[in-house]
Amino acid sequence: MTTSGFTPAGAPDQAKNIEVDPEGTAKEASTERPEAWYSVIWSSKKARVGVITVGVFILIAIFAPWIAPHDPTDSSFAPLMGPSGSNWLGTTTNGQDVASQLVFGTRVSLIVGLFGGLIATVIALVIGMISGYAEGTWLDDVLTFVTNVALVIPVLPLIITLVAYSSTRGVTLIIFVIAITSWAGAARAKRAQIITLRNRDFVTAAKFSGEGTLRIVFREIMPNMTSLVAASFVGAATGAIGAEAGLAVLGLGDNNQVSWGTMLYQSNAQGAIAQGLFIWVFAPGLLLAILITAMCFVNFGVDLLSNPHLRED
Amino acid sequence: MPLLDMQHLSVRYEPKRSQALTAVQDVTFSIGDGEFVGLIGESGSGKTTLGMALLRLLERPGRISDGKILFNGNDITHLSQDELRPTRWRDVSTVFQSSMNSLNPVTRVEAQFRDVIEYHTKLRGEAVTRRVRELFEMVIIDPKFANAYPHELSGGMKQRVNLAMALAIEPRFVLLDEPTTGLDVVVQHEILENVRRLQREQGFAVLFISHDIGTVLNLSDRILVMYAGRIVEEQGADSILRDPLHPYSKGLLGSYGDPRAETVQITYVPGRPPDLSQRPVGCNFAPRCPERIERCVTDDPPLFQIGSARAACHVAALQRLGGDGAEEAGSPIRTFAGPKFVKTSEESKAALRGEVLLSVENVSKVFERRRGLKVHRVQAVQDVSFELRRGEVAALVGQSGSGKSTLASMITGVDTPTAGRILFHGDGGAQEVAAFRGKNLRDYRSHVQMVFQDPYSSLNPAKTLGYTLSRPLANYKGIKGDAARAKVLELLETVALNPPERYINRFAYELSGGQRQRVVIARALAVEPELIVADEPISSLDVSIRAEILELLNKLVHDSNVGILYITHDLLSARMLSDEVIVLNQGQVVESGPSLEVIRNPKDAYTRRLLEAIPSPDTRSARTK
Amino acid sequence: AKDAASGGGGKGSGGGDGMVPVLNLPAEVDASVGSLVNYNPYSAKPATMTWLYEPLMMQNSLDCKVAPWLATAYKWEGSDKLVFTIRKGVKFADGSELTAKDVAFTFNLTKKYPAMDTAAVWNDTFGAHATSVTAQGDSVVFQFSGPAVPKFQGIIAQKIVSEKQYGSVGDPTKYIDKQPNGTGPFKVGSFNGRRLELVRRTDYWQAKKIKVSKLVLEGQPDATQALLQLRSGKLDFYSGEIPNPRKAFVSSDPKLNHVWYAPNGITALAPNLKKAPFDDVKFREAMAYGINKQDATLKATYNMMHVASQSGLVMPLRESMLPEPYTAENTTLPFDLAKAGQLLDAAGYKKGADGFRTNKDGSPLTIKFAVQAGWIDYEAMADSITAGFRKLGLNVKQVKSPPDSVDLQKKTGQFDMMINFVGSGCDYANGLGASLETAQFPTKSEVKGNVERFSDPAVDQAVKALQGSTDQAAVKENVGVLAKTMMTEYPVMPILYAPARGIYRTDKAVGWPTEKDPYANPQDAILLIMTHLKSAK
Amino acid sequence: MKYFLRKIGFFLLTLWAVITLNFLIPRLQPGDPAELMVQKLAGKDAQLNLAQVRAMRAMLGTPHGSLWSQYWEYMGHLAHGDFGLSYTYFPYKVTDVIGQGLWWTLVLVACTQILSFVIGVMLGAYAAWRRNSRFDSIVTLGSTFVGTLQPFWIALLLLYVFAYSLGWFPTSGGYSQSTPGWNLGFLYDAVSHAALPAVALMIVTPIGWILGMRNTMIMNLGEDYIRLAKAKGLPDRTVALRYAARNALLPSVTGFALALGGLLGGAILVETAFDYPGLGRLMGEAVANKDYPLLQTLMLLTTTGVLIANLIADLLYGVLDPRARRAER
Ligand SMILES: Nc1ncnc2c1ncn2[C@@H]1O[C@H](COP(=O)(O)OP(=O)(O)OP(=O)(O)O)[C@@H](O)[C@H]1O
Ligand SMILES: Nc1ncnc2c1ncn2[C@@H]1O[C@H](COP(=O)(O)OP(=O)(O)OP(=O)(O)O)[C@@H](O)[C@H]1O
Ligand SMILES: [Mg+2]
Ligand SMILES: [Mg+2]
Ligand code: NI
Repeated sequence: MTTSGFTPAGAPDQAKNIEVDPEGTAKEASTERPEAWYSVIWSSKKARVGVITVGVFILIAIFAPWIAPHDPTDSSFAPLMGPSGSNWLGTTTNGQDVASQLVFGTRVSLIVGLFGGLIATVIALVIGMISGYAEGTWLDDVLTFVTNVALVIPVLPLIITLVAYSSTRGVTLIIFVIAITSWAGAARAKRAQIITLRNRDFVTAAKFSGEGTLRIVFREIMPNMTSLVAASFVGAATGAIGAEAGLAVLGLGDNNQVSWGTMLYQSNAQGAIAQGLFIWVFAPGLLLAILITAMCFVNFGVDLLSNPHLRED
Repeated sequence: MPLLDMQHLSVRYEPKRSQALTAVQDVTFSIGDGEFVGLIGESGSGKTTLGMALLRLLERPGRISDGKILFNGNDITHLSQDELRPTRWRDVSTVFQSSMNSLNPVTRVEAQFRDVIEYHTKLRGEAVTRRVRELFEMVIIDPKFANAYPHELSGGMKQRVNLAMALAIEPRFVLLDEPTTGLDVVVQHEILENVRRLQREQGFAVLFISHDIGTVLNLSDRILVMYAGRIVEEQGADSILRDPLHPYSKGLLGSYGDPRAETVQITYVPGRPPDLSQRPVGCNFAPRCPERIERCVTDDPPLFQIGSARAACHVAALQRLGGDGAEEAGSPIRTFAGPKFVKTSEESKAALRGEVLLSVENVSKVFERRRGLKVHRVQAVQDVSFELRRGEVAALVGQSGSGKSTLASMITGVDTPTAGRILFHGDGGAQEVAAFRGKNLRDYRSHVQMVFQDPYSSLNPAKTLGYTLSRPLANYKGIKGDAARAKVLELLETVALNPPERYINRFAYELSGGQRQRVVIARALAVEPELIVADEPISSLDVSIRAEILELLNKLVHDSNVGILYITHDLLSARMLSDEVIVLNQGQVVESGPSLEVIRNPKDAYTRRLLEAIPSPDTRSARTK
Repeated sequence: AKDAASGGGGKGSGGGDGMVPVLNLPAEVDASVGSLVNYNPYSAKPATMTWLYEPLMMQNSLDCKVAPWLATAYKWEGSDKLVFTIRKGVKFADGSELTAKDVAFTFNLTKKYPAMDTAAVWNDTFGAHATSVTAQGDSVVFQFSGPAVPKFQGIIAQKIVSEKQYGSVGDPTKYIDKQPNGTGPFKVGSFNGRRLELVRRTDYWQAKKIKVSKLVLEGQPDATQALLQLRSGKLDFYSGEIPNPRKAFVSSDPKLNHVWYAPNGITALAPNLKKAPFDDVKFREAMAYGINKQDATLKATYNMMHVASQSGLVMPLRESMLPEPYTAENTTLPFDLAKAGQLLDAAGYKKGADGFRTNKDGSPLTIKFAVQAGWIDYEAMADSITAGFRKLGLNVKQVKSPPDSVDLQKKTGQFDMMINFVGSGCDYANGLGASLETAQFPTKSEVKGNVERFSDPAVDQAVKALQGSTDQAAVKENVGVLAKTMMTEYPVMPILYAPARGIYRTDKAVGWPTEKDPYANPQDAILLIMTHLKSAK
Repeated sequence: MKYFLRKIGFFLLTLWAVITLNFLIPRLQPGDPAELMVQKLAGKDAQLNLAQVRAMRAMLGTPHGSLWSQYWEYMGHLAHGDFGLSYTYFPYKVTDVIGQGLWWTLVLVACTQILSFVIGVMLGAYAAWRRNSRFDSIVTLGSTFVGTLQPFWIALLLLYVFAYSLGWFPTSGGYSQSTPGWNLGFLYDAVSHAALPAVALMIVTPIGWILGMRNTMIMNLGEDYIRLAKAKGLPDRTVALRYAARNALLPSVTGFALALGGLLGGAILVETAFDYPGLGRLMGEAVANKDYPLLQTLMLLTTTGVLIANLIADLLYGVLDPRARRAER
């Protein structure tokens, strides 16, 4: 056992001194570092298209007053006009500018999507997480029971009741109603997810570190669910946008605001098809589909985070 | 003409979004009919990739970038899948690395035999059933399990079924990719015996992949050593044991010692393998090599033919073949000149005189499992008693399912015994662990900590090391802010993660397995516990890192006078670390006593079985002598 | 109503003696599923209410003429006794003859089963309850416990059933009538769960007047569907709402496609008089001038209707009822923002710094405008009114909620203002009167007419008198009181006349009512119309 | 045994909660069914006839007593299987009314659901197998876009194009000329009426199955047993169907059981748009008419449908997936 032959220039002659070079480790380790979430999402062509499309809609929503040629509720134009220089897409039966309505409609859809998705996700998160973490206890039983009930209750009559009860029917109400009627499915998914995470050693380890239950749930486990949470947010937002339109189509929307849903509703109620105002009827539905599709595309990207199998290569 | 001839094969992974890497580079070797060849190398060295290339099952982003594969003289490198299909399984069959999952979970086992047999042979109907029974008997499984679903089989049985499947249509060549990884030592041993026996009987050729040189040496005629995508040494099994050429092979060989020896020592290869996406200058292994000479840093060594062997090492070549600078290389050494871990029998004697820290008294645990309407009772632990002293390491040894983890969770207060009691002798006198609730339990855990088996899952992937380590400090000691940071740095230093500032903000995925396990240990140390329960802390690590961790634990016992309960199914590591061994079989203690004594003179048959199961190069030398 | 259809009745020359083989009408009820059919006119939703069972008489709500039907004449003897003469020779579908006894039986049945007493004969809803209904020879005599003139409309509309059929069925409202035995012009040909085919009865008592051999009632199309079906001739008549019918329907084939929207009542803006500032008549007067009725009419009805007179009576139909010095002309208030502004200034509602007017005491003044969401014409009116009021400096905010919720607000009185319907039938006590009478404040459980909660003893007096008087002069005098109140107190502000819609084709049948020949209200007198239809060929 | 009792106990508890909510929700809505019914008959531009309202109220017998006593009465009736009389179809029993609509919905919705499930699963599986191919992108992109269209909007479009403009299909109803029965004429009639609503339902539903199947299948394709199957030299068909698709199908099948339970609720808008005489339209009608007994019973039907489907999905999973030792929970 000799180390005599081992004398490279400047190298210490003690074998034990061959230590891991920390710099080196950091460098090589960086190759196994998970990709940043944004680059994962961006890597998907679909997600890219989705992000850009949604971005465009967001810009339109923000700059609606500058983009739209007119006030969407201004009914001073001649009704039933075809497309013209001043009314790019014609006017409604009430003499409102269709193009401006479409532009401003973006706002409602996006706001509903953002907040409806957010609230539903938060509810789902809290209930799903707590119930999943407490799996097998009475708390889980209670929360699962509530979730199950919420899952089977027919949404439409419930929404009608809720909406009918409030004297004001602003976007806030719509968001609220959508949120509280749509969290249950996501809560279930989160419960299932947390049950698998809960049995990971790092959770037990956190207990040994003296962490309390809530801290374990929200500080230890939740950060590991970001992709699921993100996916369920995008999903919930998508659902909320659709639901707003659906509500509006039933005549339960916020009629003080122009949204694509209320446009659909108004145009149908005013017999737009029969009067040949096709743009008025079909454009909002098409825009809705485009926006929701774009968001689904974003979700394709988000899916890649939690499910690397799906990554394109 | 060799059965398999691989010429200059290179495989590249070219993922769209990360750097391309060459996982297998310029690999040339051949295997003759009926030959048993072992392929070893540490994790990530490209063994599986090579196997997949050979099977032509590489999937995107992997592809064969160079070289060719000749099977029976036919070039199969670029055949299409359709052209390959008829010869698959007939020529080359396989058992996968993770073959726990390689059975279709939703169909019965027999059907999975049937489809391959019917596709490739003329057997039909009853004949197939008969053949399946025959195969089951061959691998020593009750043929009635042919009707079972995969999940109804134990891990060892699944693996044997896979083996049977691989042999179903009598292939000429079988690729075995770590067929026993993750299995219990005893089961592992049985399966490998099986493989060897069948190979002898049926004469098929085998390429056996493993990262465990012990098992490979045990079985193979010839060994291929792979490092960072290349073959670095090829030699007959007996000769490599006697005279390993490449320092890396020496390092792998050094990870075994004889547990019966008065003084055991094992070596380990420090550092991490290179980044495969970078083209290295000089020898790939040079940064980790204790024998390296100047030339290694500048020249990439080719695979030198040294006698009947081949090795990619300047030093070895110079030593054996002479040439310029031969004197710089010095004379050949058999062992790895790197860091080593030594255990003498002296140390243990002192440890066994410490004061009692934990006493386990007649503890039993029964689990009740509902399955449909029936309740199954599982006696996981039965009437177990032992004591653990300060400054002592007690090893709890037993095969899978013997109740080790159950005992650990009762000791740490996660579970409560159904009978008997566990007493902790802390500041407050002897206290019963099962009685701890809420705050008391938390308090107890500031004295008792746990090190988990899998360092990958016991660190939160979303948190930095600094956060992970500061939490117990904040919770138990109320240390926060700068003080906590200082303490965390100190802890990192204790577990030799130097310099600690570099590590404090890292995430677990930025560390190697060994480094991770150090962090896990550091976390356990944060609260300055009196007792550490380490549940198989090294079994998921590469052999070369194991010694590192053992050494760290050993240092701990000596420096901080803690008691460690070391749980393992591997008697060698028990011998390396522990002062006392408690052998557990089916929940019962079958034997216990000072480590060396138990290992030298095992009284119980079960202990002897465990001993036999230790895969070690030395058992081969014993056999071949 | 400016659109006097060129076709219709005027096209008499085209009408021959030929029969119309079939006419397609929409189903009368929205409920139809499978074989669940019920022809019982007293069920909640009978398959048809018009063609099988008939009423005693029919009153044209436009000119208030009463057409004799199963009864040939009626007579008030005082205000508490009503006598009908029942027509002879009327046969039920089963061939048996209608008698005064059947009529008395029908009404006495409603006594036993209040659930079918839709005319309120036996309770005090519109005037005093009856004490008896008896058949005396050809006559049926209603004896009331007090003045009951407003019950007349309900009584003549009650569908008459035969004692033979309904005498033995127990509670008639729970009786499923699958073999209708009425006196009507049609009998059931077939019903397949959706499509009801009615065939002409040759033994109908005025069979000569019925020129349609078959009626097909199928589906309840929405506006778009109805329009497309009308255009393609799959539907011959429709009285539902179709936006912009002149452009959407008539213009596609002006020869055959026609509309006539008759004034059916008044759509008015109703402020809550229990709340400031609406309790101030000056403020209300200003509101009346601040409504751009012309614009509202355009947006809400595409100018199908006329702007309404402030008098609360439909002009010019009821001009004769106006007291001196009012005329149809001068009761229709112009849209005059300047005047409205002056009125508000004078009354002390000054503009504040933000451009909005304040209360008299300077506190901010905001008005919540409750709007029935989904009633698109109401929404359009509300938009127009809101725009006008905001120009006046009134801070109006719309709160749109489902009609049910608005009804709830009517009951609770928790609203600032809303759009409401004011009746203007031939029964003034029940129409305009109900909107102004103190007794007609909505209650917690019932929506009644006086939504704005106007109260004036003089008006109550006049309404009471109207309930008790059958004498035209007395009626005119009392209606005058109501009209005058409307003109001076502005309890509600009429916007436009609500439409009774008639949208029809003249390719198969002609003879529909038009503005020139308003012999029937197109919305609820289709049975009467049927007797006027002739083949177009 | 305890386990089953527990499970059934939970089922019953949920059922009770749902029944109670079903009772409460409609009643919490403002508005009086009698007023509404009379108003509807007269149209909105007419004065509410008080006499008729009062008669109607007497007829429907609503509402009497406190909510609490109504609730007990309702529960009592339910216990006897008495669901009451529909307001809209008074005096027909709610059960009669539902019995009439049930078949239409079952046939229309169940057929389209099953069809779209089958199509969706097949397309999804094939797209996953031919991952990243043209076919894959067309199917995923196309179905995503189509699936996001509002059913109502699709209904409008279909009606306009195929019913009004081209006149190929009738605009509304479940049948028209013929009388229901087993004869060719009626079948033709019914099918031509069902075509457009079926398409409207079909267009949006497969997307969930396509994407779900595709994702699980892709995930499964990475599993070792698939690789082993390939190594075994089995034909692609066998690998794709017996190994990959068979495994990937499991979550979809249980999902499908759930979807079937919820199918009654799903068709309201489409059935209403086409005036199709199924339960969806009945539900819409019941909502619009505040037909509490009918609404309650329909909601009860849908919710118990979903609940039972849940239960079945649970059991089914155990049957289909040998691994699922469901009983252990
Ligand atoms: N699909 C892939 N894409 C990119 N890189 C890959 C892929 N599969 C493997 N690699 C890389 O190729 C190298 C060799 O991997 P391989 O699985 O062949 O190693 P191994 O020797 O079998 O290791 P182990 O003992 O852990 O099974 C590793 O660096 C790994 O990270
Ligand atoms: N929570 C549990 N419920 C039911 N049975 C259990 C439970 N935990 C363990 N067992 C059973 O108890 C026995 C002992 O298990 P234990 O995990 O203690 O074994 P082990 O020695 O740690 O095995 P390994 O080496 O595989 O980790 C096994 O048969 C196991 O199936
Ligand atoms: Mg491998
Ligand atoms: Mg264990
Ligand atoms: Ni061995």
